[in-house]
Amino acid sequence: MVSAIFIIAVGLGTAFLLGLVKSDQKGFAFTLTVAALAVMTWIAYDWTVALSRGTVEPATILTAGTQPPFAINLHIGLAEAWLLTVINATGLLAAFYMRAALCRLGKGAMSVLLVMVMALSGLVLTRDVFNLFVFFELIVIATGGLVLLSEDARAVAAGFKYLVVSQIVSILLLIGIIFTYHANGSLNIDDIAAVPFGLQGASLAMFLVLMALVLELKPFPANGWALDIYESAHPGFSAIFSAASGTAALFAADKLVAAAGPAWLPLMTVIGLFTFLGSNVLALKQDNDRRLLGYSSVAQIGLVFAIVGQRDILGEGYLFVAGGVLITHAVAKAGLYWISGLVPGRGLADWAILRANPVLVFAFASFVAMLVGLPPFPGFYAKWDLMHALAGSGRFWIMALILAGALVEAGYMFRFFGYAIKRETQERFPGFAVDKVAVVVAALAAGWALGFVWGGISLNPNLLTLVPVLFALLFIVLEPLPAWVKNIIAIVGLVGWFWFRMGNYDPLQMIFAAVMLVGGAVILIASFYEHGRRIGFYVPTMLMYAGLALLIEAQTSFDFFAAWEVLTIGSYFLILRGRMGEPHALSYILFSLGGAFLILAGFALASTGVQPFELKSGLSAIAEASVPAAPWVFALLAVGFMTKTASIGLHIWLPGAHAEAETDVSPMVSGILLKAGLYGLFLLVMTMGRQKIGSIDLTEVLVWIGAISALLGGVMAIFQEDAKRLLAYSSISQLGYAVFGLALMNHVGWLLALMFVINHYIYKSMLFLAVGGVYKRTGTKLMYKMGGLITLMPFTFVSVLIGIIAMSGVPPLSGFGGRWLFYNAIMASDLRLPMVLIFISGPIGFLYLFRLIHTIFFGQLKDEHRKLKEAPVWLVIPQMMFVLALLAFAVLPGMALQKVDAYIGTFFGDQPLVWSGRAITSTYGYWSPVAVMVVIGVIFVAVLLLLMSMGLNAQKVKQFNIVFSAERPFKPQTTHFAWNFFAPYRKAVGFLVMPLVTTFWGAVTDTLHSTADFTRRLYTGNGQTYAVQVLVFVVAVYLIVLGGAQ
Amino acid sequence: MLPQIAMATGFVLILMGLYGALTHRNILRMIVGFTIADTGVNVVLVSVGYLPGRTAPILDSAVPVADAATRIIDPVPQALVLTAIVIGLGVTALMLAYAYRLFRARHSLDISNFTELKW
Amino acid sequence: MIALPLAAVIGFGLAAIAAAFVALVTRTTPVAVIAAGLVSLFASVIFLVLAAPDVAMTEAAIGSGLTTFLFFYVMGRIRREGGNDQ
Amino acid sequence: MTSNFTSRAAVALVLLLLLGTAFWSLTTGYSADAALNRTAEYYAVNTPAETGAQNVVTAIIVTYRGLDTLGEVTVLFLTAAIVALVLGQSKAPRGASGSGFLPSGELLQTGTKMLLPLILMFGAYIFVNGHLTPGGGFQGGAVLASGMLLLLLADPGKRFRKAVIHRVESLSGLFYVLIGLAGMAWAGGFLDNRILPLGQFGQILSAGAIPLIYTLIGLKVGAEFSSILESLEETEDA
Amino acid sequence: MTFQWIQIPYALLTLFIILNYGMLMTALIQKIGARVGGRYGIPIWQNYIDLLKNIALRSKISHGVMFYLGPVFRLTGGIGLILFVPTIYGSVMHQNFSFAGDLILALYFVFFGTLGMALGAAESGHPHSAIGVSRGLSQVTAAELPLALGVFAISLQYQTLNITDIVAAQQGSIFNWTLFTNPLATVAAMFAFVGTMMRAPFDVVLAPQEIPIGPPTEYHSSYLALMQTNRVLYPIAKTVIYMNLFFGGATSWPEFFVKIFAIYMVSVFIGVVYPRFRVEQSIQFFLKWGLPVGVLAILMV
Repeated sequence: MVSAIFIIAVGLGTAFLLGLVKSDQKGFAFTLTVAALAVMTWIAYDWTVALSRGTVEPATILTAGTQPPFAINLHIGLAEAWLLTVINATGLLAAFYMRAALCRLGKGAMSVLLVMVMALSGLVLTRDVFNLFVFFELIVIATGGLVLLSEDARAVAAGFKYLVVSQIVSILLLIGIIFTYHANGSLNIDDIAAVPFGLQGASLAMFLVLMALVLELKPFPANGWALDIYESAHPGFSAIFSAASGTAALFAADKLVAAAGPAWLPLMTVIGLFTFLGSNVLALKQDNDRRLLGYSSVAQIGLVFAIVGQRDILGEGYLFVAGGVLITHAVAKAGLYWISGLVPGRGLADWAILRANPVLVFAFASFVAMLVGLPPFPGFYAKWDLMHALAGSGRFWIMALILAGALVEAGYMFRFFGYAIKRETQERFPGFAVDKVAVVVAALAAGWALGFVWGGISLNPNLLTLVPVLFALLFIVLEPLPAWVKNIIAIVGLVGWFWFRMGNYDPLQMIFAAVMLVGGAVILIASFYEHGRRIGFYVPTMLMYAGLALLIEAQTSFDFFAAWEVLTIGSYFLILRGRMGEPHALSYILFSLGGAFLILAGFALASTGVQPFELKSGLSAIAEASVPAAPWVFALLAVGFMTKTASIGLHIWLPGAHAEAETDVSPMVSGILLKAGLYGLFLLVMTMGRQKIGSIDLTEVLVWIGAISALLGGVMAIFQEDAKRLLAYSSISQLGYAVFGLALMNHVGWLLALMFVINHYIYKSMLFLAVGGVYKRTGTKLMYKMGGLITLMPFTFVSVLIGIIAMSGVPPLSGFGGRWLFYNAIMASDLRLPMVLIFISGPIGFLYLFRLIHTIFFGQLKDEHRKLKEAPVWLVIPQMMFVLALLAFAVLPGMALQKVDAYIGTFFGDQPLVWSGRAITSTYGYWSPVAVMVVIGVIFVAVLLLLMSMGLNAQKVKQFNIVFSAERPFKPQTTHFAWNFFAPYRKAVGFLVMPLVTTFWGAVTDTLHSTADFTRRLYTGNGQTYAVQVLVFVVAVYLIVLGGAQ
Repeated sequence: MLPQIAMATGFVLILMGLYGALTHRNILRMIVGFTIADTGVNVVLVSVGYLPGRTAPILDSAVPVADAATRIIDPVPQALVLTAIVIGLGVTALMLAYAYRLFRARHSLDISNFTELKW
Repeated sequence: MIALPLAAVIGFGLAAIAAAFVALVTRTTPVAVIAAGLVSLFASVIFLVLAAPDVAMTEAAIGSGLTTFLFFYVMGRIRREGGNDQ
Repeated sequence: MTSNFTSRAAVALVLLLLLGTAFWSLTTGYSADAALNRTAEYYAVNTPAETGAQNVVTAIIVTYRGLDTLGEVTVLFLTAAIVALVLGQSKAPRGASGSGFLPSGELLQTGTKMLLPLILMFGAYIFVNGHLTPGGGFQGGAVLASGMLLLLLADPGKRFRKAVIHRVESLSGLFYVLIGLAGMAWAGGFLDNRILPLGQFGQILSAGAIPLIYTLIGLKVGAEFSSILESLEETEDA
Repeated sequence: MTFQWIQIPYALLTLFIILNYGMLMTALIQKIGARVGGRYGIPIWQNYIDLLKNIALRSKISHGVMFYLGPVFRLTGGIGLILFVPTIYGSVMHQNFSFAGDLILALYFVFFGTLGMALGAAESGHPHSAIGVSRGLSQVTAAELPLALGVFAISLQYQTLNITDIVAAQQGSIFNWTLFTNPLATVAAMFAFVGTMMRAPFDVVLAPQEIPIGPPTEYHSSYLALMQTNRVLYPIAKTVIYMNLFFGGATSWPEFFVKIFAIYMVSVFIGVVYPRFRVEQSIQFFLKWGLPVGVLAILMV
């Protein structure tokens, strides 16, 4: 092992050596710089590997041959090694990235860079508090120099502001250090740690030291200077400033917080959280990419600092958690800044230019995912562990605030990403510098590698070793292949996995697996209609399916949550692909992440600190033990799941997301994705049963939510002019039924819900494909612009026809089975009033469905549509499969349901349904699907024959052959009654569709935005004001601490 | 008593310097403020090491090696201050260079003129 | 009776504070710079009294000497380019 | 002054008064130790034996806290480099040079010629004796730089020293690092001064590598200061 | 209850009886209405004449498959509704095909004909068909609501969804009828009954005055014949359900005839008394009056 001090020696030595290089030998100087950085990185990396493997012990490095505390000593342990690797690698990559700027300014700039990296490493290594100060000053000065690399003239002002603030910081730090020394007789951090400081007495010294270090972390709101630097500095340097400086400063602060003793932790927590939340909120209003990233950096560091404040409860997991967030952030932020250097414009939408290079888009997506803490990146594992630790110690407020902040961050980061994917930019495509792209790719690779490593260290399964996830990621490599090849692989993969795992499924899993995996494969058949390579489709799609596959088989709470996040990510990117999908994808991801956070909180609460727990037995255990937290667990999980089922109140993402999605995506996200929420709810009610908060039975609340969703979803569907939106709202309604059935907490209710799982998948997929096909041909989704397509698109018509019969519950198709079960279920329930809502929504479903079929296929054909052809055959094939399935399921519902029925019986210990032959008998009634089908069929045929016997001589006339107000109309457009089809209904019950929910969520986001806009005026841009703010911060915290300590 | 008075002097200098840095809009005057504050910090640092009735930490003929522990004052703060002084100079020089660059950019030394970056 | 070191510290301390005051209130920057240099100089005397000859030397040479020169150099450049450094 | 200014002044005043109360409590709560704390005592007792230096402060600066000092030297190095960068990017207009506040007269030029060797020798004396008497590399370096300053004042046009300065700057720094590393190889650790014999306590050539290191520091500091001054001096035609 | 082949002729017999009864009853009601209005009215066999005449008509056009199938759906709906409900309580012959499903089947099968008819009419391409359908659907969804609640109430009351069991529970005395044991449910259901019989005040859907060419008139000849057949079957089929659920069912054909006539007359009387509602008015009417009664019925059980 090479001693870690060589990192410092090499950095410094090379910096000095550069002075000897002739000024015009810039290439040589650069090579030297890079070589030095490479050596430094290698040393750090070598230590990291060796320490991780346990082949070496953490080492203390003495200087001057004297033991600490009498001489400065350095220490390298696992944490230090990791951070050194991050810092030096960032420096190395940044050097490559800034090659042009460095060469322009010459060897001096290169020396400064080397010293910067060296000093950051020193900051991490040193165990001496004054030495810490020296390295700090080096960093400050080097930063002052590197800011000048920017070609932005404003950077000079930013650098000056930074220096002003740094002066104040160093004054505070020095005073703090000297009094700490006086109190302790030592400058060695370990010595200081040996005698923890209370918040009283000598604490003022420690307070000053800590405050100085905290100020280096850019606490909100004393951080305007940092943001100015982020905005104006060279992006290569911003990467260092964020990834390396932030990381090192945080570690320095951590060292001293650890030394200061546990009494200080709450204060750090508060500062960290305040920063995290404040900066994230402020970031909402940023329209400059680099400033936005700056806010995000500040926020993330705040988050880690808040985690530092939790070190007392994290125990051994502390490094895993804090390091996970910190390192992920470093990699992601460096990567993002490097990308920003490739983008010519500074507006957020200017990032649209990245679309010229799919690799960069992938990188952008990965970095965003890293920042937000999504799997498979370290932040995800860290978040999981953190929440469990917090829940285990009852720190619920911290949990809530962290999650809230993370959600806000997700909000602007995903909005940003959405802009890049969907917006147009005025900037011309400049061509990307290969070396800069290479640097970004290196960061990208590092991010994924870290994900792998963290997954490996984690107590929980490594997501990057799970077959479904790997299969999905395989498509990254397969991207160059044509779409049809990838499609075949995808279908084979889905069916194959199902086949392979089938034996392990219980009946419930079987149903969901069949719908999600086999069902997914069927929908994918439709995807054959797409030509070309369809870049960026298969990875998210398969990620979503991977998540679903894992969700079904999840054994532990962690498995479940990870799968949930995976499918959320996949589906987000999928939805974003839709034509006008940007805002909807954003609201989707926000609601989904919000939901996911609630689920996380719920699991954490349920775990009581021990994680992960076996999902089913764990949840039942806390329910049986009547743990006080149990109802809250139930509530959190239920709301979380309902974000996916889009129950009313949480539904506003759905219509747009489904309606704007691509033709084959709509059925996936509607027919399949929503079922994930249902599956979750199933597990929840199965394991936890009825939970009460106070006297309120939560399942009854769910019944109400389901009923209201069913009603309002339907009512809103009635008034849609857009066919896909209509279907989307109908999904809200249908899922409302399912939630309702589930929440009835009786045998038939659950069966009802399961039946909806199957039915809704089939007919909603079918209808979406049909409507998608029509959209492909007509180019519009607005129903009043269509009409009379029945003869042109007969197959599509048939599937819509069958679909609406099935869905509206008219016998003899399978929808009726659902209704029949529904009546039987409510008969067994005590709740009456919510039934009323469900009764109303039944016929309403009939209304919108009729409208769908009528306005598209009947009425008058428009002139411009006269030459349309049937929908593409690949769209029709799955539809026909669905038609057959519906007919089959109508006749033989027992096929799928009988086993499940028995399975459900094991939960309730009853068997209310008797399956005799082909008839089903319940406590209250009976139903013989085959008989119904036969009777109706026979009558129908008989009547038809009767009609035909009365003459087959009907003369076929065109639809337009009508008389209208005693005139023959001359324009089909004016004769198609379609717009505002249910006008009377709107007059009567239009008040039901007042967008209260939308208004509510709109108000929430508006409030956040205006808060952000108001608060950011604090940052006047005046360096002096910033200095004042820094002092105000210190004094305010001082007064608060003083107040708190007395 | 002696160290307290020196210390108080140092603190007063720090506060005065900061006041100058926070209120003068002229960038050069701000820097002057900071140098005064830096000097104040140095005074405070040195005063902490002072032990009444002892001599400088130089073990020459006046202070035999054997008596050192009871005769000299604490050398550590002095060592720190030496470092701090030099660092202070470095930062001051840097700020001055920046001041010049800022002046070149806008022909003004008024800090409130450099607020393009904000919010 | 006040001991000599104490008197010296008080005296030079007050002097330093007075110089700092001048540096703050004066209208001309050069005066401020020189006053700041004086602050350093008085401080270095205090260091001497506080038995810190090393520090005293350094403060005198660097704090009051070099720093002041640096100021004047920069001010000189600014003035030559037409600036008013007041 | 505008009202804005006065309100800012008021805010600053209040703030600083509050900060002052914190400082006040530090001052009133301070009581000088009766005896050296253990760190200081260690230095007092062990410095002669371990480092061979008479001046304990020097011993601390060069060995015990040598890493600080290395950093400190680096600060100057950085500053010099950055000042060069800053000013290099924006050269002063042609023909305008000199500090502008002192006329360069005959007297000054002659005086400089006479004084310069003395000043340089004085500086060297200070840092060579750093382990024995007060003063050392920094003070000596500053003195060297003042010689440089004089030279610049006397003859602003002279440019030839730039290369020398830079070479001294680099080499002294490099050797400093190398000596530090040598300490790892042949003594107890980075920057251990015992790579050379400690010698006779109180002699010039004693205290191991301390005089050597302090000399390097002195040269380095002098070169850095000179470099900074020179950068400030530089004009477009340079 | 399982299927035996003999049930087919029995069912056909039921159908035959009801068809003829319907033909005569609707004509009779028309005639009564005419007499009340001081006119002579149609002859009692007029429906038969119309039917035969329409069947005999040779001219015939079709707008497409769904147009052609519309009346078939319609009539299938009517016949099916009759056959899924037991007609005469205690009679083995007239249990029809009620073994295939219970009350729920009957309630939902109501929509079968409506849907088919609407689809057929829609394909005619005539805007007035569409308007008619839109109005009809809007109104019927609101009108069916009290029925659904009423039905739910009595299912709870009798703890069964089996129509025969419900009728059985009402036997013995007139006071065992749901009408008396659960008047609220009955009232609620009667809202729906009145609302779906296509009579005033809820007949704007057909709107004979405002819209001269609604769905019925776009159809002609044998299509119309099927629809006419349905028009006599369907109201009776529905009335049978109400009779079974609320009015004690019928144990014999005479009782059946009387009860059906009486219940049917309710809608006729109300139609005479009230002026016609616009569609949104009727929706609001059902929501304002029918719904609360239904809710009360549920809560009171």
